[in-house]
Amino acid sequence: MLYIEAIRAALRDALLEDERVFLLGEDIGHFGGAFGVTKGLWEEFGDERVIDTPICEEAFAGAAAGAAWMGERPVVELQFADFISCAFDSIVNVAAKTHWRSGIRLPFVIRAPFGGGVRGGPFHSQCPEGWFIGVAGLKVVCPGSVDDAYGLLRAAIEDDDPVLYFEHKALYRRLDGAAPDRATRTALGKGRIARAGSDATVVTYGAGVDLALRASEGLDVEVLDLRTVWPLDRTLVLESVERTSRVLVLQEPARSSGVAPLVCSLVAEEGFVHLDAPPSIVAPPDTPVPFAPELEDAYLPTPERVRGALEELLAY
Amino acid sequence: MLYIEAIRAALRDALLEDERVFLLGEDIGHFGGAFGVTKGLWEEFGDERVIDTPICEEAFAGAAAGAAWMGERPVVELQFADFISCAFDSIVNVAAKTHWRSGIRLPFVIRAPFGGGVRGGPFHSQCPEGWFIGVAGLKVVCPGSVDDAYGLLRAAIEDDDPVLYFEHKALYRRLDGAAPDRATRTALGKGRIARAGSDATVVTYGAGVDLALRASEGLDVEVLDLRTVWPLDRTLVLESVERTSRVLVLQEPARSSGVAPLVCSLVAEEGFVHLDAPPSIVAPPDTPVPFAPELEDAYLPTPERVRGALEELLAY
Amino acid sequence: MPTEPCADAPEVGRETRLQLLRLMLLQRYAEERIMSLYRQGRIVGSVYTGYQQEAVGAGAGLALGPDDVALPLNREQACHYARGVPVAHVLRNFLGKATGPTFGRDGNMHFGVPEHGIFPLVSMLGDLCPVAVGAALAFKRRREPRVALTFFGDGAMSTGDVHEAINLAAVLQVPVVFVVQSNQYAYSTPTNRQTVNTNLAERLRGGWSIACERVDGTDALAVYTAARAAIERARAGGGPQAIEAVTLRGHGHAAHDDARYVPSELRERFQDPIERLAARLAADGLAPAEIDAVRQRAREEVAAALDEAEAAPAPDPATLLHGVYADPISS
Amino acid sequence: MPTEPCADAPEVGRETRLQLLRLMLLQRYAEERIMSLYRQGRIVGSVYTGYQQEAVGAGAGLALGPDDVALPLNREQACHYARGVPVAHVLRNFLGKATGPTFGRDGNMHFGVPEHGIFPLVSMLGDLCPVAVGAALAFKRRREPRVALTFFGDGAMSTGDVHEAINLAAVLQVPVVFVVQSNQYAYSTPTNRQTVNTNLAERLRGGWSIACERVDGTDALAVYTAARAAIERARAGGGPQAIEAVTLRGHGHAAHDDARYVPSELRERFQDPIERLAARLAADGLAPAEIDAVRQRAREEVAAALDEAEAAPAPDPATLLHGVYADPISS
Ligand SMILES: Cc1ncc(C[n+]2csc(CCOP(=O)(O)OP(=O)(O)O)c2C)c(N)n1
Ligand SMILES: Cc1ncc(C[n+]2csc(CCOP(=O)(O)OP(=O)(O)O)c2C)c(N)n1
Ligand SMILES: [Mg+2]
Ligand SMILES: [Mg+2]
Repeated sequence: MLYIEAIRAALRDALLEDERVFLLGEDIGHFGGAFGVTKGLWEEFGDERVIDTPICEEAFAGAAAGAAWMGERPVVELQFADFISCAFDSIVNVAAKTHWRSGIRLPFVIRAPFGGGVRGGPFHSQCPEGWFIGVAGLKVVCPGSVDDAYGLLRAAIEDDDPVLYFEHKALYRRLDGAAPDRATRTALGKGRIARAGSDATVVTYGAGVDLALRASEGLDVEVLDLRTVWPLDRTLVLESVERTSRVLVLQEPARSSGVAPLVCSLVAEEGFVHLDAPPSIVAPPDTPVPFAPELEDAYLPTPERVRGALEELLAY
Repeated sequence: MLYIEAIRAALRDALLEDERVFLLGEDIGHFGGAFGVTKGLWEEFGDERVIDTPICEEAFAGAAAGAAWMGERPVVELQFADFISCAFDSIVNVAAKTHWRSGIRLPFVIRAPFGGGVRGGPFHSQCPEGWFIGVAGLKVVCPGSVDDAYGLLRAAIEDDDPVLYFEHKALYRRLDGAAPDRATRTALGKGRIARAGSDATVVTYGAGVDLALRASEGLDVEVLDLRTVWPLDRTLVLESVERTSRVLVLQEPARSSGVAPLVCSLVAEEGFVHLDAPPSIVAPPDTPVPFAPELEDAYLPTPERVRGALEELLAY
Repeated sequence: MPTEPCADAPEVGRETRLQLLRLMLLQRYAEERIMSLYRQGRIVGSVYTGYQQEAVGAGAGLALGPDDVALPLNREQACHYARGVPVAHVLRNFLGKATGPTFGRDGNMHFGVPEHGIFPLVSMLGDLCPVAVGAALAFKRRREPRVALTFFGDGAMSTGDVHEAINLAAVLQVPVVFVVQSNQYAYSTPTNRQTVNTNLAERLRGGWSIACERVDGTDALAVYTAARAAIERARAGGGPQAIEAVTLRGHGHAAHDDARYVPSELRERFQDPIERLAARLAADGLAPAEIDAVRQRAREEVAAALDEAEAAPAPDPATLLHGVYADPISS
Repeated sequence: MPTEPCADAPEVGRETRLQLLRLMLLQRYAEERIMSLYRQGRIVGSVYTGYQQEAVGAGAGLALGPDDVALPLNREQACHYARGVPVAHVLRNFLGKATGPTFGRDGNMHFGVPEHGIFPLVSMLGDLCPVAVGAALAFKRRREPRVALTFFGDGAMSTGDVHEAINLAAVLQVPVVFVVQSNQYAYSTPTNRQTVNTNLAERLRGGWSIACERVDGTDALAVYTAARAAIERARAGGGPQAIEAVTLRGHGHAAHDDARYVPSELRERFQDPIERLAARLAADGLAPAEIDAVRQRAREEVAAALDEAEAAPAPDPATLLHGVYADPISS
């Protein structure tokens, strides 16, 4: 099953199993969504479970919160994660803060197709997860495998907090795997060891997982898939670094944004005594995402770049 | 001259010296702004230099970009920095990316009164600067002194890039000093050594500067005032840490947001060999800003907390 | 000018009239106490009142059914009372108490009361409108005969959120009611600097194709009647509805604002909603003593509530991290 | 149904008519080449066309004066040509060339041409409207007789940005013109699922109090005439103006979308703007050969431009960090 199919399966199973689940977004009904993620669901579940909206990200994110307040479990689709900037206010002020200041639960999910490598240019390639790192009250997940595409989405829908679910566009049809079982749930807040190793730790998520595994082939390097990038699975990271004494953070957001600064600062603050080398970061330079293949290929992390940085780290 | 008066003086001098400068915002005209920053300017400069707007942060931020495109140098006031979430999309997508993708300069400034300690609660106390750290194309400044309140604002207005100017509400009437000279400019991108010292480096900005100076009295500790929090003055930080071998980052945004993660990651990555102790962070816990004095006082950094962390760091 | 009684509204019974009077009085008296506590420094931060706009929150709030939900703002304290929120609970929030609706985490009217179907005010103007639409969408999907009602000001109408929310509601035809607090000002900005056509009901009909009645917001009976009609139209499947309640903000924007910019001619055009309803009740034949008794009981209710609220415990800083998440992640 | 010529517009001279034809043809032929390059994989990412909407960008663009500014979107390639942008420059952007308007950093019509007074498209729908208002504010402040013109779609009208921008423009009375591309769809969503009243001109007048003429967007002369009138009203101090140009999006939303959801009855209601103007010119007495010559020259212009664009250098990755800031900070 493809990554994109696992997302669709998770939506379908959630719709089947829980009346409170419904989908909200632009062109997700008869059209099946810009990337076809919701294909067939409108036909199967009808107008009241798969709801096309006007173009108003802020309003439908807020409406999802309102429906969640009333006990529903809406799942919003953004056409591209880039447009999360349009719903930013509602996410950080309504979704994030409501439980803390009222005890009202807002169980809803925003699905956002993110990431580059699809020649989308600066407005259709962004990795906006960094904006939400540190926003108390939100949970932010980024599946990096077919299993997690399913398991994280099911868990996010069942979770009682608002969850941002960033699905990587370039993985939709690149990752293939066994169809996840209907009972598969990936616990929020828990990363996993994608491959055990002892000489260094690569902390990554999303498209970085596959990339890190490929780039570190033949090395005795541990690859951590964070799965939930906020709140961080601190224990997983710190325990691994304690064992390996070397850490590399690999991310697709530009160097000074995203998840790497927080992970690095955590390791530096709390894992300092274990470190035998400075933490290393592989990430694009601090620019928007460029369009032309020559530029985007230079911008994005590649297996070679990750390998190079790893070898340097191991040689330190 | 008070910090708030220095801001007003900078606006006034810029209005006097440069026809292209005008102010845009809610209630900034006859009313003089929610905090009185623009008091008297409408009377002096009239309707076309001090323009009251409807309540539409996204639109007037975008309009400032449009006027800047046409060669003007608008200065926008947000009533509270918290409402920057409403203009987020225009800031990160229009203001930040336009020069890189077109060569068009957008010289405008957004002034945003930020910070806590005024019993404003979760929606009138936030420090949103962290959301813009790493956003290529933006510059983000936070004056921590009367001189910089003036000098950074003048420099921001004269700069050819969009600049977010976060002015701390709690400093408006707390900081007092000599009236800055009309020629005062604080270079963007350059921090300063607020007090030289050799045993440790405190990296901070905004309200943290005064706090750090007070908290470290009697210690031989260097206090850096970043002034511009993005892009970071890497050289200043790294050179200081090289000398002191110990670093503490003090910020008002919650621990996992703001500027501290980036500063820490920079020091860890590039200053690792110089460090004799793990970098330390003093910042509020990861929650929204609480209202009740009992809670806000527990939330915000205090001289005692900074002192305690510094002593621990020095004793490491 | 002598007080003009509320226009008669024969379908509104005496019980309801008295109830409206009581709700407005609770807001009035509670706000009086709040202002004086603020001046004494016993309430910190800032304070917003709904002085002379009490009829709007009271009328709209009372028109709701028990299973309906409300998303009121700062000016509509009486809406909370209409929903059954105890005065002490409101005051505990102003006082930042641990047992208040935000546990001391937020102040003012910035709170929700889940058990009374009230969502917490979010300061960013406009943000509640989409939430109301979403609640109404839930009702529609589940075929529940319930309505969500929210408020926004003449100023907030300029925000993108209000536009997006109303349009979304209109397209989805959900049972939501928007009550526009058309109180002549947004902070210091008069409505004619906020929008070209200050008749907001006309704008709502023409721009968003939703029904919108324009009512005298100082007339509690008129507000109640219009709100009730709008709510019942929404409940009956008529889709989103609006009411523009025309008032004047009686105080400044917040406690620090003396509202010098409000011309006295304008002030003269608006009467006090409480006195207007009292006058109506008097014209109805209610004895002055009975009206005084209502006032007295409200005053006592507020006084007792204040005692209760002040006695409540302050929040414990150790609890700061509690409830950031409903499902906390252990790590 | 035979092609119905554009309605006659006696005030539009032959030169202008021919120019409109040329502009539409440049867009049509350039987009044909773009689509085929895309299918061959020589243009990457995705591709949006303005097929059968060419009259709107051409008419509005040509109605602008040389010092006016424009903020066009994807469907208005002809607006760029009206402003004098060379076809090769447009194609260099689609091809991601170093010497294109975004230096290879963005694709499609997502570019500005500062020297022609064109601001770069920002994908977030609605984002350009406030920018246009701000440019117009600059003109008003400086008392320059200039106008800013931008476009938005029936879909984008649901966004908060469009609402906020138009209201701001109306309050400030700045010389901005909004051209609504009312092309029946936003991606797969028909206008009646976007808004209750699909007559957007009515909405704009009723909701935002701005003048808005509704014109046949397949009639280049009608668009040109209406745009010109709106622009001159704005220039003369009449404040913001709008035009709703009614068309049908001729292709799918983007190259990957076959637009199967567009019913054929709807397709039949819209004619090709180029053929309509050609028919008008024929009815005016222009010889078929002369019209063919215009077509031929446009085809050649596009072909030559494509050769030129393809020969342009690819961007050098070493330049990626250049120009992030206009005033870079050295550190
Ligand atoms: C998005 C946003 N911008 C600015 C503010 C600051 N602010 C708070 S209330 C207010 C005026 C609101 O006016 P209106 O909507 O008419 O309500 P009223 O205060 O008159 O009841 C302003 C500008 C805010 N809360 N949110
Ligand atoms: C804020 C935002 N949301 C979603 C999108 C994705 N998107 C791009 S074009 C489009 C449809 C736009 O419809 P309309 O405004 O009618 O313009 P048209 O494509 O018909 O010319 C959508 C949904 C976007 N670009 N921006
Ligand atoms: Mg108002
Ligand atoms: Mg359209």
